[in-house]
Amino acid sequence: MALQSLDIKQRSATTTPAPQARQTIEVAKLIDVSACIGCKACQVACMEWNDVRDEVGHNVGVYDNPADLTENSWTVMRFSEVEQNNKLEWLIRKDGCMHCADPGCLKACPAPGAIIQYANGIVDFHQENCIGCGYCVSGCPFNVPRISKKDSKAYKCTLCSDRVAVNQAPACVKACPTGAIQFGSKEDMKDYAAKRVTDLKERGFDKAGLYDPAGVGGTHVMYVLHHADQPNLYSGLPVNPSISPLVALWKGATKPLATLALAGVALGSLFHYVMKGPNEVSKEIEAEVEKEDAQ
Amino acid sequence: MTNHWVDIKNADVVFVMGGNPAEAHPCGFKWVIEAKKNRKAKLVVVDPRFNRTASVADYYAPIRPGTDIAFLGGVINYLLANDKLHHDYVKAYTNASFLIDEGFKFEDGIFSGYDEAKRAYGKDTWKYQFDKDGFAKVDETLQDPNCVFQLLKKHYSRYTPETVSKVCGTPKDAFLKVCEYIASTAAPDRTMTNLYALGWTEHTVGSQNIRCMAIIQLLLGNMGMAGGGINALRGHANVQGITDFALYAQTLPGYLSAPTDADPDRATYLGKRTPKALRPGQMNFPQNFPKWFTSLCKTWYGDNATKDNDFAYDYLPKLSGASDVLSIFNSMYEGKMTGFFCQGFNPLASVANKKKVGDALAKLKYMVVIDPLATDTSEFWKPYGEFNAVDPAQIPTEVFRLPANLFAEHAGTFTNSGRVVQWRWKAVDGPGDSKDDTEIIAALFLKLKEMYAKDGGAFPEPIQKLTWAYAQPAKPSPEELLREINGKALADVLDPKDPTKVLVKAGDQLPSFAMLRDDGSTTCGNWIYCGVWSQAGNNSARRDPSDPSGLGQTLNWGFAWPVNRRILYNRASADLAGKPWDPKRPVLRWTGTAWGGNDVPDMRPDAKPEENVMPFIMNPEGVGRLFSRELMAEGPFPEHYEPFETPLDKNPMHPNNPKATSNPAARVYKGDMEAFGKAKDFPYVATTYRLTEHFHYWTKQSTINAIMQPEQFVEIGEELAQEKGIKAGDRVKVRSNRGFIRGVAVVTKRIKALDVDGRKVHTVGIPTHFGFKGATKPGFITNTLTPFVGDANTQTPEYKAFLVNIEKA
Amino acid sequence: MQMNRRQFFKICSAGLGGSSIAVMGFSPTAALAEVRTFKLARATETRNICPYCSVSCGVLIYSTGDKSKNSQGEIIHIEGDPDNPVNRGTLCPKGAGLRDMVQSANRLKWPEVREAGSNEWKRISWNEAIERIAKHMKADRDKNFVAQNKDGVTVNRWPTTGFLASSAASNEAGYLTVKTLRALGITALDTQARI
Amino acid sequence: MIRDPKDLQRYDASERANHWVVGISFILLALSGLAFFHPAFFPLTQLFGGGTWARILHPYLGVFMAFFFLLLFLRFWKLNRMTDADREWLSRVKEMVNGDDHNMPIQGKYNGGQKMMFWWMTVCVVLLTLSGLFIWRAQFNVPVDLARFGAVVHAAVAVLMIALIMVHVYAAIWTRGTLRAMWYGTVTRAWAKQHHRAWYRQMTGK
Repeated sequence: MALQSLDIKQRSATTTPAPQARQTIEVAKLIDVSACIGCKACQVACMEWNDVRDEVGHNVGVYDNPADLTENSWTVMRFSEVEQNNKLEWLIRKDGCMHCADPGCLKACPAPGAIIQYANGIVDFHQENCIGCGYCVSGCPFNVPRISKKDSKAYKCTLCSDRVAVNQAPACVKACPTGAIQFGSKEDMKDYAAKRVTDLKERGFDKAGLYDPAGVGGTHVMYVLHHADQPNLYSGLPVNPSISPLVALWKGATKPLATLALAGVALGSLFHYVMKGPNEVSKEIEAEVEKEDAQ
Repeated sequence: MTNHWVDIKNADVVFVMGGNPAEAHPCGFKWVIEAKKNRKAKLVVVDPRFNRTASVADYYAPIRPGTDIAFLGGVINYLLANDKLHHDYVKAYTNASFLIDEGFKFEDGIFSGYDEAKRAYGKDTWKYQFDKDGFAKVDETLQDPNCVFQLLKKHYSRYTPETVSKVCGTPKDAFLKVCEYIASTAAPDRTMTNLYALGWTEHTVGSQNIRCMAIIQLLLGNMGMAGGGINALRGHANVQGITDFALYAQTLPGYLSAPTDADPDRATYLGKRTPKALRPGQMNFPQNFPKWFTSLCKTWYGDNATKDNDFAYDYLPKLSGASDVLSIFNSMYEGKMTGFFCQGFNPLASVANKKKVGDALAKLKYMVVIDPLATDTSEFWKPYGEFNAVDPAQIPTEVFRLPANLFAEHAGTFTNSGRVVQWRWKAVDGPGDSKDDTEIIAALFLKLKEMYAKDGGAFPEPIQKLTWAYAQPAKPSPEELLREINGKALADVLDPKDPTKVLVKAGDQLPSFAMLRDDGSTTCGNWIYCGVWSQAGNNSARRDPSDPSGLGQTLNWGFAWPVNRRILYNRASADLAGKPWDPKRPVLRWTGTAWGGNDVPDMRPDAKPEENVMPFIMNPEGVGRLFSRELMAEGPFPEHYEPFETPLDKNPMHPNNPKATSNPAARVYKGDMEAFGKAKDFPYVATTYRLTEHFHYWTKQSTINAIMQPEQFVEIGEELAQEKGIKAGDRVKVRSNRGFIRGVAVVTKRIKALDVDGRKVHTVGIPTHFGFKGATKPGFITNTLTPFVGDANTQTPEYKAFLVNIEKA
Repeated sequence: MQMNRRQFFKICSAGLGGSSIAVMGFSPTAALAEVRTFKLARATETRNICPYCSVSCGVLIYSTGDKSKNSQGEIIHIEGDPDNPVNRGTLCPKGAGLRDMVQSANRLKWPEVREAGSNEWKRISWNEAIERIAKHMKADRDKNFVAQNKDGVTVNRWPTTGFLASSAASNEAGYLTVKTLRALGITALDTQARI
Repeated sequence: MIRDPKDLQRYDASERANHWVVGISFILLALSGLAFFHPAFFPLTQLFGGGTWARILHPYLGVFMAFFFLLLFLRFWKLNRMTDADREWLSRVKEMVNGDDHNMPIQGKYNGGQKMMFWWMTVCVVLLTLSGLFIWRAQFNVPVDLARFGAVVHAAVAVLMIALIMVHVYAAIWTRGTLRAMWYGTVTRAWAKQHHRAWYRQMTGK
């Protein structure tokens, strides 16, 4: 599945279809929260592979370091302690780009070629085309993209498009000590998730399930959750994420119509002039004025 | 570990207590998750904190730090009371049936033979009854009141579930649920693996914690089984290797106990260390001790070690007393030490009572630090504000700091927890002018040798006569050293049964320690490593990961000591007739003519089952010890004693015997007893531990790990935080009787207040990774707080349970 | 002796370089969608083991250059060794961050000495360092060597210099250290295994 | 060097300059704005030195224009207060567009359409500035829903304002003799008498 210019499904701010002759398998990353021990190996592997380093920050009283996604931390672990019917659970979720099938960032982005969705499902930022406007941040239903203060470019998890391009698994997937993160075709990942869900149900998590939100057309990063009915328990994982109607509205059909409307006003004016002729000063009034001058 | 990392996937129950593998050994912990995924295994965690191992556990129970023996004693009592034993295994493979001397007593917390002045036991009653041939007497029916089984039952009958809950603070139902999980593995075809680490060892009763688990695993018949065993999750990558090579004075490489003042000559020395079998027909493998020791002497002194100079016995220094790290720093503190070497070690941060360690180092004449990184210890003399408040002018120590290479900068082998020796290749050169450890040691040795040759001095012979046959004396290569460790034949090694047959030609590398001889015809740097570099070449560099049995037995990957055996005592995985207890996970089986199966047999290959050669071949009894005779300092059966800094004023098991409050046999130096804090000044129990993002004090030097855990913090429960008005993120000050530290407060639901003996006990968790050198935010050395007292047998300091007070900073 | 090094990264580099350059060459504007060139193409790959915990995970170290004489190899990436039966290619947050430790700002490069009472380091040569340390050792050993204890038993020990050995050192270094120290008669010897 | 001394002074120099500052700014804003509005217009960013520069300049230009628009507003808002005549004018605007301005009521300096235009443009600039600040991510970080709402408002109002400006420009071209008022400030008396009789009387006293 080498990623070249023939494997593009969608390209930001491009009204004509991108070259997408090739059919490659759709990849997916499955994060099985029930096997995740919150060790942050994925965070380290991501930073080390992509040669980015965040600031050495402060401890603010929790295990979450860094506290949020940044332009240098493309994935972070979010810890939440939940006590339900006197059973304490420590729900730890690897946060990062969900690589949606219908990406809000790509829909919102005004810069052509800044965001590419490949045929294998990876949504990748191409900083050389990014103009740094931040519309992707507004477009994303999961609050993932971050704008760098250093170069005003948008950054997020690339699902290691460079590794996947040479048939390697993403760095976080390979590093994950407990195999909580799996990678493969979306089909295989769904089958694997189904096995995990049955196992979880046997262990008493009857609400266990797969998180592959239809609101964004399904995602190429999916979760197996103990409590699939309450994703919000996992540090604010949206229950039913979808691209905000405001973004859809503003980026959908209205724009071409508005452009036509403007063209209409401009042409309308021209034809009005041609058909109705200019609003001349009438000869009589000019004559009256000259008469007054003569007196 | 008796088993190894990958074998964990074969377990039905994974019992994690006294360890936090999800954080300290994440990649090893993968095999616990595999067990859960593929075998429907249950993970049970008992820990003072609901840590990241507990986050994926099937069942978690809280416990007060320092009460592991009370809990495990309760489990033993539960197993015995509910008859949840693997009877055939217990009767055949343990010393349950052995009869004990009538003189053996246990009253009110103290065993027979206690000498309070010396804080030590006279152990002459802790032995078997012997028959006229010198073999131990047994009662196969296990009914005799003096047999180990009945003594065990009587001893642990006091550990009722109510008592356990009272002492440990663990709710009774939680304790019973854990017992249920454990007891379920009594069935022959179900096994439990136990994973433990410093959570058990870093107590004054550390060794006995592990003894409890040994008893439980023997009662359940889990020793020697796939997915069973007692698995110590060791610390450093090569801590197992360095322990094998005895970089500590009590032993010589290969666990040969070192000569002491009580062994004036070779004959006396060997006599005390070559045991006779205590039961008929047992392998009693330590009878080969003379072969291992002689081969070691020949390796070090070559031709200068001959029969007539007792194989250079006198060249070995004799040990006069304790030589553990606490005793080294104690004698340094008392000004008895001149010099000190610190090779890849950060004692200022990692040894208890940082102030005492700093003061001790200040009394040295010279100190040499050999390290790849600038450690806190190397700058103990440099002021770093309140983190290291010292005055350099008052510190006369001359400190040398020599740059050493890292793992990526030289070749060689590491031995992992599972005893597998793996070769490493060199990737890049070290920075600047750094050198290998071997080069630095060689340089010092050759310079000393030169000096002694020129100017003479005290007893130069061992220095001049030490073998140093390396192609480049100043740069001994790892290949040469590993071959030297493996050992070779100096003369033809003949078959003892048929002297005409030559087993190994002179000059060849030895294939296994079975070829070692005590007549000086063989060399071997470490007998348990014999076979790592045989004539077939460097077996530690083998890279075939195939696992034909599916049990994770990758016998062609690297080399495991001893003789590439991956599961120790694996004879015990089969019944007396040689049929595997669990056909689905067979390790060893009697094939009719020899032992075979999925591992190198831990048994004489041709020992027919009916010969009843028992699996524990390193024990003179041949069987596992429920009763540990005189081998433990504080008693043949583990007994609960409080930590030296206990939140209660007495030992709830023996409330009216002050002698039995804390471990009666633990060594306490002058001045340290007074330095122990009392509960009235320091009401909260503190425990120190590791985080998954850091490795001891090493990864604070790595930017990327500093990003993951940037700053020192203290972990407290919500109730304690409320009582003290502390919110998450506040800075707090934690004081013990030896000093204070400051950190950020992490307030969590995961540490609960425990109800102990009618009193509410709070636990304060303090990670240890921070210091004043490195990429993390500058922090205090956590061991400023910890007590300077160690386990009675190993002297491992009691980091896991002491007393502190805490307030907003 | 390097056994079955993994070769496949070598061939894939040529393919990638060609395609992207061709596209760049043709269209003056940025390529439609070219991914980051695979970082490890043509890197030297070495098998090693993570020095941190005793799981001893196998690692693959990628360094620049092909060990040719004039280029000093520099580590660019470390990831898990998929063949190692214990970690099967995975690494924990410590192992995955090994590169930052090997290239830490606090790496020691030159022998240094802190003179008695002084407040900073002074760089010295290896010869001077070894010379002065050996002098200290010999002076202390000659002065405090105990040939016989008070009961006349030959003990031959040098109790006044202690040595804490690293559990992160390899077996070969550990073996040579213990062999040398025992020859010198040192009995105050311990290692991290105890604490 | 005014051509005809009897021409009427409609705008003085500073009014004209102020108008053109706002005008030019608006055109630049429209061009760069449209570039982000629809991919078809993205090449317009080359006028500003590329996409990134267009994104950097647009908001500063916006603030710049809003400020000068404020000055215009302060100058003319009194003259643009709606009167009955204006409302009647507006009710007959259809006839006007058809070219027949005979029964349009007498108009002051500004007719109903021009006043409506003034107030609409004021509303638009206010909305554009506010919503622009919400989505100026380089300077401000507002809650994401606010940013989303701001983006929609900004785009919609911008389209409206561009349309208004087109009408504004066309009206000036369509009514011959109007442009010169904004170029050099004067109009002919005949122009004034026909289009703004009341303003003509006010200026000439006849």
